Parts: sequence; C-alpha cells; structure tokens
Amino acid sequence: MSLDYENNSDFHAKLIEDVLSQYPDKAAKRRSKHLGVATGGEGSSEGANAVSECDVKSNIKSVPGVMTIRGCAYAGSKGVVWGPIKDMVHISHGPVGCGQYSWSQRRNYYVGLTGVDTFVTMQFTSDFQEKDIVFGGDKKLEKVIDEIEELFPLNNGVTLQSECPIGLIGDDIEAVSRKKAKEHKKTIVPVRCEGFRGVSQSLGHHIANDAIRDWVFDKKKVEFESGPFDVNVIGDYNIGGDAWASRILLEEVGLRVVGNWSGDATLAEVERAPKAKLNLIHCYRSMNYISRHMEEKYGIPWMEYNFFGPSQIEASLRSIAKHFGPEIEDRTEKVIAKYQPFVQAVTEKYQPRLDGKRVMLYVGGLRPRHVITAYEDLGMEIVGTGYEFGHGDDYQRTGHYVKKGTLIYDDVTGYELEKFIEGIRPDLVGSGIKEKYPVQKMGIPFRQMHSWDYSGPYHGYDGFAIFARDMDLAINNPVWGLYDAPWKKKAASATAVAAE
Amino acid sequence: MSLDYENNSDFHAKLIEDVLSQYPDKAAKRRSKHLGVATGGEGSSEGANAVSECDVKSNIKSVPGVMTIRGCAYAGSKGVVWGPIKDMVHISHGPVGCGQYSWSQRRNYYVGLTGVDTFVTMQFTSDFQEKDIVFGGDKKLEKVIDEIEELFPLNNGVTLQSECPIGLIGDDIEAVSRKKAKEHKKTIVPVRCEGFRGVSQSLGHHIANDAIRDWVFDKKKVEFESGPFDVNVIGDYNIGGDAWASRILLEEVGLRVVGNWSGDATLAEVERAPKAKLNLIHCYRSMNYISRHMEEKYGIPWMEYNFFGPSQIEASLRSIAKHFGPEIEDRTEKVIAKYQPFVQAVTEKYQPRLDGKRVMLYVGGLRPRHVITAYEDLGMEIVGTGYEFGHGDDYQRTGHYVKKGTLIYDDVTGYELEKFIEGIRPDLVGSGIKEKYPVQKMGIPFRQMHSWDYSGPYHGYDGFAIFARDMDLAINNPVWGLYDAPWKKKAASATAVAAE
Amino acid sequence: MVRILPQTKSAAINPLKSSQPLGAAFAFLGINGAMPVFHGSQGCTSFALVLLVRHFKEPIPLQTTAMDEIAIVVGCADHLEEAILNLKARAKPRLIGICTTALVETRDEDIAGDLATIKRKRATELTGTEVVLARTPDFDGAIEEGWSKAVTAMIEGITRSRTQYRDPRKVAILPGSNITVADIEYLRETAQSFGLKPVILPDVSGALDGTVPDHWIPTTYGGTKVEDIRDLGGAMQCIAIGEQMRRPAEALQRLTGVPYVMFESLTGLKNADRFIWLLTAMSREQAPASVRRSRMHLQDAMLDGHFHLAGKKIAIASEPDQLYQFAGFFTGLGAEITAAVTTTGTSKILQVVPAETVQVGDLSDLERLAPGADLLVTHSHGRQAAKRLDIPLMRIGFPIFDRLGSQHKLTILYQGTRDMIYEVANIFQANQHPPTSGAPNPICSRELQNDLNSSSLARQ
Amino acid sequence: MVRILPQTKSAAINPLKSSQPLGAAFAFLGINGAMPVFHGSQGCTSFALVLLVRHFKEPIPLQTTAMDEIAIVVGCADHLEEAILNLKARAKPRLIGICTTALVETRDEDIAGDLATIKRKRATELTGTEVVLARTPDFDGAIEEGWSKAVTAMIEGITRSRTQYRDPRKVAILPGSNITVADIEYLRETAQSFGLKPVILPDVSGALDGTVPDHWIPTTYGGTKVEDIRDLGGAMQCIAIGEQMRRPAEALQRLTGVPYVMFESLTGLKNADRFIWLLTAMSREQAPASVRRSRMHLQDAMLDGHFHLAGKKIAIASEPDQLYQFAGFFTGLGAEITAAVTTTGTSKILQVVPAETVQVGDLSDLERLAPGADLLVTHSHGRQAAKRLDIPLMRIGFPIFDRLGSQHKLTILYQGTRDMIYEVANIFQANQHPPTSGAPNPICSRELQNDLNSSSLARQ
Repeated sequence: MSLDYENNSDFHAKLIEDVLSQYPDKAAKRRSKHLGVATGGEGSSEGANAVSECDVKSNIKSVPGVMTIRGCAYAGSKGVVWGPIKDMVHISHGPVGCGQYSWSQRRNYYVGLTGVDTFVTMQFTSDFQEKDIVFGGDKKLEKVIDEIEELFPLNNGVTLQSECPIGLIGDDIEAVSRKKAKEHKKTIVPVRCEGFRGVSQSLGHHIANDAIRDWVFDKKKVEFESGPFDVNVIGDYNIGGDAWASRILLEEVGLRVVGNWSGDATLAEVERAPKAKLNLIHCYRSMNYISRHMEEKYGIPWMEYNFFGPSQIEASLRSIAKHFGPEIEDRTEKVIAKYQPFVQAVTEKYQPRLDGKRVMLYVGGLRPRHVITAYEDLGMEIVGTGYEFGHGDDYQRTGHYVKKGTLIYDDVTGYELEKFIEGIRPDLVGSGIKEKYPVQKMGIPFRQMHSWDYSGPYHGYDGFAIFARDMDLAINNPVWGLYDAPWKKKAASATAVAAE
Repeated sequence: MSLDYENNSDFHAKLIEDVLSQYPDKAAKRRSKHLGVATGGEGSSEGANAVSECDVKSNIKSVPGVMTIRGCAYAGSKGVVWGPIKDMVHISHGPVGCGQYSWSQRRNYYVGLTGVDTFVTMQFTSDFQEKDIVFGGDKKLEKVIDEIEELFPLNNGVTLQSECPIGLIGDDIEAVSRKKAKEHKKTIVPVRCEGFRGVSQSLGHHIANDAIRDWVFDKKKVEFESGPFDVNVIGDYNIGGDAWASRILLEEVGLRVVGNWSGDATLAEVERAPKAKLNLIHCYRSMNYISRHMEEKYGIPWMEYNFFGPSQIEASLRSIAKHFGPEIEDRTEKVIAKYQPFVQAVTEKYQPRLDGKRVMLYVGGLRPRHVITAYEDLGMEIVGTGYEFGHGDDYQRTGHYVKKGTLIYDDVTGYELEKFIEGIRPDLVGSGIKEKYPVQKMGIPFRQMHSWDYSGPYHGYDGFAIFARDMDLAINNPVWGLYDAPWKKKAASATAVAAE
Repeated sequence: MVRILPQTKSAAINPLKSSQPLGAAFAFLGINGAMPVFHGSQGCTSFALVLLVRHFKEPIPLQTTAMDEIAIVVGCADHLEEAILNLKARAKPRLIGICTTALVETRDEDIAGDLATIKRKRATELTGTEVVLARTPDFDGAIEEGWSKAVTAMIEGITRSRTQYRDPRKVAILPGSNITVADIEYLRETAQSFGLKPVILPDVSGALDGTVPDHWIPTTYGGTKVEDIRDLGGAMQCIAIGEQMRRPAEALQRLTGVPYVMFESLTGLKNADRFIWLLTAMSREQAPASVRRSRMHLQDAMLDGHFHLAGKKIAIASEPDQLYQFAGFFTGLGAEITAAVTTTGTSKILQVVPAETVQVGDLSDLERLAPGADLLVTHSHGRQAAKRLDIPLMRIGFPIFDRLGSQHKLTILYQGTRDMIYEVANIFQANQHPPTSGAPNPICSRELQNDLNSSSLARQ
Repeated sequence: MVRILPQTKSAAINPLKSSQPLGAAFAFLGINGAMPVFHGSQGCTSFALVLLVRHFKEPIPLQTTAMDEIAIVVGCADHLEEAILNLKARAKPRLIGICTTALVETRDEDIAGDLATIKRKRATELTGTEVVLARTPDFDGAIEEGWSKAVTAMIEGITRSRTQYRDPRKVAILPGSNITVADIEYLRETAQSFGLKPVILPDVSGALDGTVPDHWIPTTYGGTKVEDIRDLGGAMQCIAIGEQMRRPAEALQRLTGVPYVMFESLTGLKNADRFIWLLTAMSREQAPASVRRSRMHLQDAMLDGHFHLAGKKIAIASEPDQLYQFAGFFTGLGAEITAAVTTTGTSKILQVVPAETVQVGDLSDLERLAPGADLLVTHSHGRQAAKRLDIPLMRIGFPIFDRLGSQHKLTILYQGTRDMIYEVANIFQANQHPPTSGAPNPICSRELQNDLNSSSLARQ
C-alpha cells in the first residue's frame, strides 16, 4: 500500500539556498553539507542510496553559539539505553543538573512497584558539591551506593552515569564499581558517558552498549532454558507502551520475546540475551553496536523491523517469520489476515480526513524514516525529514523510505527548521518538545514524535489506530482556523462605522 | 463540671431596648415578646423556669416582609423527619423548587448503595408543570410511583411530601397512596406537609410524626425478636455521623439500639419501634409527638438525653442506665471511667485556648440548649441563645441550661441578631449557613451548629474532641487578627512621607 | 442538525433545574438597593435563601410575603401589601422585586391588579421605591426564564419610554444568568477600555462579589442603579448576551427604540472577536494593547490546550444558554459533545447546540447518557454521578456549593476562554489513563472500537 | 525557633533542586533581546532547554558554547569567543548572559579574565550588545542562587554607577525567582495604579507569557530593557522581593546609592498591606478603588477559606524564599506546616519559616516526613509521592510540566493570595473524608490521638 507522489525538488533546493544565504560564508559552507534534497530511491529496492545526490553530512560537531537541539553522551546512555532498565538504580554521578533536567522526560512505561523493586521514574544523583569536585568523589560514591543498597534492598544492580566533571577530576569509578559489586554481590556498571564526549547523544549509545558488553555479559551464570522461537527485541524503549504492543504481536505469530531492550526490562533480560535465536532491532542507531557484538560473539543474527503502520507491520512480520520457517509463516499470515478488517476500518475512518496532508519530520533515532510509511498508509505525504543525531548509515536507510524531492536536513538549527517550515507550510510537523511551541505559533499542527505527546502506543495494529486518531486530532482541530485578530480585518460595513 | 458565671442582664436588657426602638410601635410590641433575658435557673433543678421573667413568646406567626429565617412544614417533614429514612423514596410532590432547594442541605450520613437500595442524597420530584396544576396531578403521581418502582425495585416504600400547590388543587393523594400501595405491595405514605401550614417547620414535624402513626405503625406484621435492653434513638438525624457516635456509646454500656429515627434508618426500624423497651429522645422538638404516642399506645417510656460534651454525656448515660438497673449501671460507670483520660487530654489541650471565650447561639431543634454544656466543659461561656422555631416547652427546657443574664431571642430577624452580635461582640457565634457570612464579615468567628460545617460527629466522647478542635480552629484562626486596611491607618513615619 | 428529545419520564430524578422565582430573585440581586421578595409561603424563601447563600457564600437579602393558611383562603393581596410596606419602612430599598411562586400562581389571582392597587393606594409611602412584578411560578421554566422575566419586568416597569438624547458612548449590556461576577467586571472593564460607558443590567458584581461592607445593609449594595435602568433609552446600542435576553432587549427596543445586537455566547475566540469588533466599531477606537495582548494569550492557550481537549467526549447538563456557551467552547477546541441535557425544550438556542441530540431532562438522564465520556459538566449536584461513573466533574452553573470562588471565575471573552482552557486541560492532565502492559491502551482501543462500530463514522 | 536540619544522606533521591545555571538563564530570559548561554557541553543546554520549554510551554532561546573533548584539553576561551561572535552575528541580541556550568568551573579557569579579553578584543563587533557573566556551577546552590547571581551580574555589569537625577516616581523592583508571569504583570499594574513608574528586573512577563509573535525572533522579546538596567540609579527606591534579592539590591545600593526595602514575601494580607502602604507613602497617592476592592475580596476569601485551611497539615518542599512565602500563606490561614524541605541551608530566610524544622534535602525526605499531611506542596516531581501517599498535591515552583497555565497563576498581593486560598480550599473540598459508621471519624480521631500523644501539645 505504498503511496505514489513526488516532492518539489527545485522548490526545496531553493529553500536551502535561501537559508544558507543568511549565513556568513564559512558557516554556510559548513551547514550546506547537512542539507539536501532526496533523489528518490523508488521504494525499497535494496541498496539504493536515495539521498546520495545531496550528500547529507551527519554526525559532525555542532558549532558554539549555533546548535542546541542535540543532547550529549550522558543523554544517550542514561536517557536512552540504561535508564529504562527498571530493576537497577541509575545514579546520575556528578552535580544535580543533568539528572534533574532529564527526569521523566521520556515516557518509558514499565510494570513494577516504584521505589520497591522498580526505579525508572525515580531520580538518583550523587549531588556533587564543590568539595567533591576539589577532593574527588569516589568516597561519596561509595556512600551513595551503600545508601541505595540499604534503602532499596530489592534493587538488582546499580549503574553510574558519569556527568562531565567526573571525566576531569580523575575519579576511578571503575575501581569503586568493582569493590562495591563484590561487597554487595550486585552488578555495578560504571558508564563513562561524560557529556563532553562525542558530538551528540549518539556516542553515549555506543558507550552504553559497550558497558553492557564489558560489565554485564558473561559475568554471571545465567539459568535460562531457551527455546526455538526466542527473540530479543532490541532498541524499543517502550515509549507510551510501544514495546508492549510489539510483544503482543510477536507472541501472536508464535515467537517468545525473552528480552526487551530496554523498555520495561530487567537486568536478567539483558543477561540472558545471548541465548536468544534472533535479535530484532527497532532503534538501529542506539543499539546496533551491541547487536553486532552479539552476532560476532554469540552468533545471533539480527534484523531490523518496523511496526509503524500496517504496510511495514506486514512486511516486517513476514520477513521475521521467514527466519523461523513455515510454522511461524503460517501463523503470521493468519495474524495479518485477522487484522485486515481492523486496518480497513481505521483507514476508512481516517483516510478521508488525512488524505494528501503534507508532513515534515524532525526526530532522533529511527523515526525520521520508520514512521514515514505509517503516514503514507493514511494517504499523507512526507515532504521533509531529518535526524537530530543520525549517522551516514541512518541516511542511507532513509533512502528506502523517502520519495523524490523530499527535503533532508541533519542536526538542523531552530532558524533553519523554522525557515523550511515557513516555506513549505506543511499540514503537520512531527518533531520534539523544543520544536512544538514555535511551530504551533506559526499556526501549524504539531505532534511530538519522540514521546507521542502522552499518547501511544503507536506500534502494532492497535497503535496504528491510535496514531491515526492522534494525527487527525492534531490536523483537524478547529483552533487552526481561528487566527486573524479583528483589528487586523477591514471593518465590515454592518453598522456603517469605520473600525481601526 | 458546670461552669460558674453570670451574664450582664442590664446590658442585655438595654440591647433589646435599643433594637426595639428602631421598629414602628406595633412591630416593636409584637417583637418584644420574642426577646428576653434569662433569670438563671441555677443549674438543672427540675421545673425551674429560668426564662419566665422575660416571657419569651414563641411558635408565633412570622410577619410578611420581616421574617425569613424559618422554614416551612415541608421542610420539617421532608427535610427533617422523613428525608433521612434511607430505603424509601421521598417524592417532593409538586413543582421542582422545594426539593431542589433543600437537596443535600443536611448531611444525614448513611450506609448503603445510593440509587440501588438507598436514596437519601438523591432528589425525586413529580416536577409539576402548569397542566398538572390546572388538571390535577394524581394521574402524574401514579406514573411517578410506577416509574420509581421500575427504576428502583429495591426501594422499600415511597413517601409523598406535599408542596404548597397540592393543598390547593384538591388532589387526593391518600387515594393514590392506597391504590399504589396495594398494587406494588409497598408502604406508601402521603404527607400533607404543604408549606403554608403552620408558622415554621415545626408543624411539619408534627404532621410527619402523625403520618408515621397513621400510615406505618401496625400496618404490617413485624417479625422481630425483642430483647430486654432494646432502645430506640429518636430524633437523631445522624448529622455528620452523630447517630453513629451515639449508638457506639449506647452499645458500650450494654444496650441494643434497634431503631434510629431517622438518621441512617430503614423503614423496618420505624416499623419495629413499638417493640423497644425505651425511647431515647435526642431532638425533642421534632419527635416528641410520636414518642408520646408510643408511650400512650404501646406503653414505651421515653426520656431525653444529651450526648454533647462529657458533663452531659455522663449525666445522660447514668440516667439511661438507671432505667435498666444495676447491670447496665455497672457497665456505664466503667465506660465513663474508661473515657476519663481521653476527656482530660482533650480538655487540657483545648481549655487553655478557649477558656472564657463567649459564645452566642442561634439554631433550630434542640441545640440552642443541648450544646451549651459542651461549650462550658471547655471553659466557654454562653451569652445568648435562641430558637428558630422553638415552642414554650423548648424555652422551659432551656432554663435548665442557661445562666442568669443570658440573652434569649426567638425567631430573631437578621437585623436583630446582627445588632445583638454587634453589641455583645462574642468570641464565637454558632448558628446556620444564613448567618455565617454576615457574622464573619463582622470579624467574628463562626461555626455552623446545624450541620457542623462538613465536620462532626459532635456526639459522644470522640465527638467532643472534634467539637473542641473545631471551636479552637474557628476562634484561634489568624485571619481574625488582620482587619484594618493600610489606608485606614495613620501613616507611620518610617519614610517621613505622609500617606492618605 | 440537533434533535431535541422530550422528557422521558414523569418524575424528575436528581433534577437539573432550579425554580423560576429563584432566577428572578437572582436578577434583582443585581440592582443597587434592591430587595427581592418571594410572594408565597415563607418556607420557599428560606430554602431559596439558603441555596443562594451556599452558592454565593454571601449574605443574601431575600424576603417573603409569608403566605399562610388564612391568607390562602382570603386572598394574597393583604400579605403582599404588608410585606411591601414593612420592607419599605425598615429597609428603604430603591427597588422591591416581587417574584411569584407556585403557591400564589396556583390560586390564579389578579396579582398584577393587586399590585397596581397597592402602588396607587400607597403612592406616598412608596415614594422613592420602585416595585416590580415578575410572574415566575415554580411550575414553569427555570433560572433563565425567571432571570429573563425579571429583567423584562424592570425595563417595562422602570425604563422611561419617551425618546431621549442618545449618548454615542453609552451602551446597554444585558447579560444572561449564565454569567459570573468576574465576567461582569471584565465586560465592564473591556467596554470602558474602549472609552464606552456601559450600563449593565443586571449587574451582580456589586453585592455578590464578596466585598465586606463595614455596616449592616439590609438590601443589596452595588449593582445597576435604578436611575440607570430608567435612563436606558439614552444608550446608542444594546447588547444582549444569551438567547434568554432577547425578550428584555426587545422590550427595550419597543419602549425606547434602542437597537440590540444578540450574542448567543461571549466564550470562544470567534465570539470574543465579534464582541471586540463591535466595541471597535461603536467607539471608533482601536482595541487597546491589553485587549490585543489578551487575544494573544488566548491564542497561545488554544495552542497549548487543544491537544488536551481534542477528541475528548464531553457530557453537559445545563440550562439552554449555558449549554450552548459551553458546548461551543468545547467543540471549538476539538472536543465532542456526546451527551447534552437541558432544563426546558423551548429555547431557540437549542437548535444550534453543537451536539447530535439535546435531551430535556434531569441529572439521571445525564448519568444515563454520560458513560464513556471524559468529562461531566454540570452543577454541584452532578458530583455523585461523577463519582459513580468515575468521570471528573467540571462545575458550572447553579448551584455550586462545594467549591469556593465560582463567582470569581472568568468564563467569557479572551481571558475567560483562556482560563477555562487551562482549567479543562488540567482536569484532563490530572485524569490520564496510561496504557498497561496487557492491552496497548484499553481506553483508546475501546473507544476506537466503539467509534468504528457505531454510526459516528458517518457523522463527520 | 525553627531548626535547620542538614542533609541526611550522601545521595539525592528524587532531587528537589534544579541546577544553578538554569536559575541564571531564567533570569536572563527576563531581559528584552537577551540570549542566555550555557558555558559548558552542549548536552546540558539541550536538557535545560527542554525542561524550560516543558515548564513554560514557550519557545526558549538558550545557547551553548558546545564544549567538547578537545576544548577541555586546550581551554574554554575559544569556544566562549566563538559562541559570542556567532550569536552576535546571527541573533543580534542586546544582552548575552553567560551562565557557567560544572564542566568549565571544574577546570578552574579564569573565565572572567577570558571574557574581559574577548570583550576588549572584539569591542567593535560587540557594539550594542552587553555580555554579562554569572558564575553558576551546578555543584553549588540552586535556581534562587543562579537567579540572584545573574541579576547581580547584570547590575554590576550594566548599571551606571555615577550619581544621577532621581525620578521621584521611579521605583526599581527586583523580584525573586519564585514569581510568575502573572505576578510580574500584577506588580507592574499595581505600582502604575499609584502613578509610579516601576522598572522590574528581571521581567519574565514578556517572552514567557504566551504571546504569539508574528515572525521569527531568535532572542527573548519583551522584558526589562538593557537601557533600563543601565539607568536603574535614577530610581528613588528599590524594592527587593525575597531574601535572594538582597544581594542584587545591595549591589545596586553600593553602585548608585538607591536605598532598598526588603519584602521577604508579597503573599498574605499583611505583606500585601505593607507593600500597598509603601506605594502609598512613595507616591503620596491614596490606594485606588481597585486596590481597595481587591483587599475586600481577599478579606472575604480569607473568611470563606480559613475554615477549610484551619488545622490542615501541610508538607512543603521548595527553595527557601518560596518555602517562606507559602509556609507563611498557609499558617496565616490557620494551617500548620508539618514538613518543610528545602534545597540549601544557607539562606537567612529559613530562620523565620513558620515550622518546627526545615530539612535540607530532596523529595524522598518530603515523602518520609509527609505521611499524615493533608496536602503536599512542591513541583511536578512530587506527583509520585503524592500518589503513593494518597495526599493531594499543589504544584508550585519549578518545574511544572504536567499542568497548563502555571505562569498565569497569581500568587502575590491581595488578588494572588485570594486566588490561592480558593485553589487550596477547593483541593481540600475535593478530598474530604466523611465519617463512617464504624468509627466516628477515623481521620479526625486518629489525628487527634496523634496530637494528644505527641509533643505538639506543648508546642503552642
């Protein structure tokens, strides 16, 4: 059910030109590499590099005084990879700032008794004071770990999420980790994700992946009886319950989800992952490192999948099923067939209200490409998309999704994005909270595509219905029709009195 | 623990004189009969008529354009006597007004599933329209009863609370009642409590009492095994849970409360009342009629009691116990002894904060006298009291309670009460919601003594603690200290600039 | 097109409406130096008084003719006369507003004739006091009708009919009963900010706003002056707010020729824009900076709030004008009215309520129609249904006795609409249902299933 | 006398405080044409920005020097310079406000020296733009301290020190960080209503109030003008609101001789009276009718509300000035502060908080101390404790991300105090525990028993 349309390449090229013309030459040159127009890979032909013409550069340093939208390594480790592991206490190690800023920003849902055996929505910090900076914080860190052990005895481990100062003051958090792990007989994982490392949250993902490899895998004897249909879902953080929606679907086709990384996950799920038969990767960007490692070391193959919108759900389910053979394939076809009427009802209800609506995206992770088809399944068109912290391989993958002429922007600034939106005036922008208010003030409907605006899940068939409803609610809300002030209008003649 | 003090008789006499001087002669003469100063019956000597000197007249017609504080017969029947019977549906029969006005005004607590087997906080009306007035409402009434029977099959009966028009249009609600009672095999009670009957809610009590006698007693075979210590609590409407507090206490001394009229009551409790050994009357005003009838017809003696404040609780418990002999008397002494430390703790906490505070009361029912000792138990003094709709026998009973010089006012007008309060400036006024806001705006602490201001219960020992706390919270609230506007003050000289 | 469904039962169970005379008394409370009088038995007055006090949390002047059994036999006129004279002597009101109750209307006497006689006979004693009669039996209408009749009676009884000098800056504003003290003040300030001289009738922002007078005043204090009612004909324009005010506006036009403009509602950006545009046109002044700024604030609140309101299912029970006002507010932000219940089926405004059906009925009808809604909107008596249904309740209308400050809530024009958006959005934020691990999102799914299976597919 | 209890743990669990640089940025957001810059790694800025956006629901201009691993080795000055120049070129701000973070402060460089060098070297490029430095490492203080330091830095860096003509109607108002957009507007209107000319520093009522500009503005819009900061010495009087503002008020006095008056809080009748009295004295004008009327409204709200607040047990966690403001509000209506938690123990205002003890700590301390309370009062992160303890939460302070309109809530002077009384009384009314048939009133009894058994008897 792929939609056929093409965006206006010339107009988009002109937009880029206009935007760049406002910069000093040097800055314009630097920024020009991040902006481009898609050549059109014509659907999903393998290997086609749809964005090659525009040569979008990505994963490059931000410029002081220009960029602010990206996060840091700490955000990538604490905020994305480690934070959702629910039975561990994640200490924001350093001053109070980072942890407080990020507290409850992502809606990583979970099941558990918060503060007893589960800690996701709590916030722990070693709350460095000046003396800790001057004299070092290792002693304090030990006390913090002891306190946590005492106050929350049901925790299954601790991670240390390093903030910037840790990397400067020469603390040996690895030594502390080893010492306390032994003492409390718990997993303690030091993560060197100081915010100044790398150019975005992306390096934090990598560091966090490596910490799993180095501090979790093969450290304990794992008692786990594996089965022929065991899979790990990797890189689904259960935003708004997405991972639950995915799990339900995978179980329906006959698979057993033995681990979900890391939404609603336990440490045990991470530990036993190497025993699964297949890794299903949702967020490639944040978890490809450890997946490749598992492939290499334990021989577990991995594949990407996409559960946004029925077209991708069907395609993904079928290719997953193929991996497991006829039995699963049969069940898969039945599941797909079962949901057909539901999909049809959703489409019939919402497509008339959404058909031809034009969407611009700007998000992190996998969403700048993965959600595209879900929009198209509803008759909507993607006119522009971009990543906050994508790499070259992200943009390559994007080529499979975008149509010719689509505007592509990497690590875009507020100024650039606003100019693009102003020029294109799409019917909907899907981006993050930072972009929400400026876009809405331009009179353009908006949905958060990081956190689904308190809604969700968007994965799976049920999620598609919610997704469709949310887009409809945003685009077709009556508030968008009410923007001109009466003192801006010409006075009507009813009372024959001149206004103004 | 009776407090010894005397109020200023001369000053109070002067206040009455001042108030009357503002009236035209005729009105002054009429009103003068309702105002007086107590001579002081010196405690509780039987028969002493402490208010005889002032000769307070009561239960007399209000004057058009002068009085508004009293209710009507409908209020006395629906609002007081019948309304709290929880398993019956009480239809406000006539236009929507009366029922809607009075809905949820009194906090008659109950246990039950509202709308299923219990209906106290619901409001039912036959909602007369013009055509019902013109053509009569009996047919509509039949339909209403049928609807109720259908919608609420677990109701145990229906009462018809007549509003004014019913008495004028010649409807035969008694015939309808008989017909429908037979048809549905339910108790249906017509009550002729039209608002124009009598001078206040008081006649409504009487009519409602008579309706119990005529339409409930001896109409069904009552299966009930009575015991030697069975009592009915009569005239406790369970405001704020008062009846529950009383029941707990009575059960503690060994009695069995087989009926509570009518707070939290079922129709069955009313039906079996004639089988009890003693009627304990809380609100004499509203229930003396039926108590006298039960005494006459079934030979059940009755006695009044007072569970406000430890002095009266003890006295009442002892005289109740005396009725049942040594076994109950023994238990009673033990109960009294058991609560001594609690009473002492309450008194020790609150008396220092309330000692010598002067109180004016103006309430309905029994409270103008019954709560007096509770205040005195905390060291507070009553400077004035009066009834909204008292009779002569109420004022006689009051004599047992009030000290010499206490100002007495019957069916007082807003103007009179305000003048008295202004003259006396007591530390607390205890009255109803209508008086609350004017009194508070005078800068004088206030508590509602009809409905305990969402608090309660005030009966029994626990209730005394709540009562003490509430009075403390009212009197000692910091808001009373903050009343002068800065523009009313002389400018202080700090900045040497003249204000004003 | 909305279908108006007639009452389904003979009984009213948990009635939505209050009695008509209470609406009339409420209107008289908006006149300076007024004394509303219930012509009926003393019990109604006492009851109504208590309800008014519980709602406003203020002393309320309200009097009674104290009809009794004898008076009912011999006729009402004497009691009426005695009440008026006693009131005049003691309280010296500028206005006595008689509201008839079911009792005296059932007797079908010539009350207007009686009153005319009393006024003639007692002309000297009554100098300086207007006496106005509103025929408001309890067995007809509700608060809106009573309010409307009282205002009409005042215009017909007090306003001078002869043509007079029209002040181009003077504007008569006739607000309906569904307006708060804060609304009135905001209306006045807004009109004044354009250099206009608004006369608001009735003006409940005086006696019912929670001021603390320093001496005993038996009547209302604050509110429309009787002289201002008399001189209403000097206005250039009349603005009627709410369909219920068409009747008094037409009375004014008939008497004085002052033309009127109807605003069915002043809530929502569009209505507020139209109102501001009218003030601009009348005053020939630009909208002042504060008004422009308020509009921007509202726009922003709409942006921030629409997200929380969009798609929400609302069940409202209210009198017709208020029903229209709130239904329009909600649908204007993308919510849907899934249940609408009102008091009487006669108001023309019901025809344009943005709902599929409007049920004439009571709160038991609301409770029957509301399951599945995200919000109940009605007065305080809806609280038990809200609890039983586990749906949050937004309190509007009369009575609101279990919350403070209801009179100080702004509900109209830019700022009032903004405040309401915040209030409602915050109710929804406080009552979110996160998804669970068992089902993706039981709330959403269930509702989607319902939607998909029901005829609502065809609706839009 | 209140006892200040030091932190009980090394860890902060569910921290109460936010970082100091965020407080400084918040203050810079109150300057017209300003651009706050975090001097640190880009992640902090991004995080802090998101938090500010979630709280204000507005676009927030906030920039970063984007420190990276190389910069950390070779020094911060280059990144600082590049950031300033890039900002200047693109956004042309009137003010660049540098807020240092833990990262650069840990390196212990001479940042002030670096900045002086940059300003000297780039004087031409930077013409028309003030650059101000607030030293606000994350490992010290919280929002109040950051705000205070930023305001002090602006006065020390921008205000002209030489003596100048004193305008007898000009008054400098320095509000603390515990003030809302609505508060600022109300302060300004109130001072203006006395004929005074208030200069409010910082003035967050411009860019953070929810206006909708019609074109892209990279900096703040609205707020205190840089010229007004320069000319602060022309004020007759300075009013500092909150203990945190003593430092900037003293800086102003030192520089210009303008005397200051401290208001520890503007909430509550007494504080509002004192403020109005001061305006009266300064302006030699009577309080205008609207102010008098507001005072009556507050009195009435106190009458209506004290009943609901009296005896209630309140658990608050907030920064010192706000803690004092709210604790005073509650105790002024007869409630009792049974738990008070704050961010830092150094503020002098803590000595006069009306509570037995003030715990320096986090929300886990609040959760430990709050059981038995009737109300929790803290920012949005208190919601989980509120749920676990089944105690309603009143949201104050920063961040409030799960409710709309927090910036449009008035909390000061007559009207703000009134609004808060209504809000709190309504929370209590919505959370009543009626007695049950089993025990007279389990809530009351239990609490009375506790009272009677505890030392609180001796307390009063």
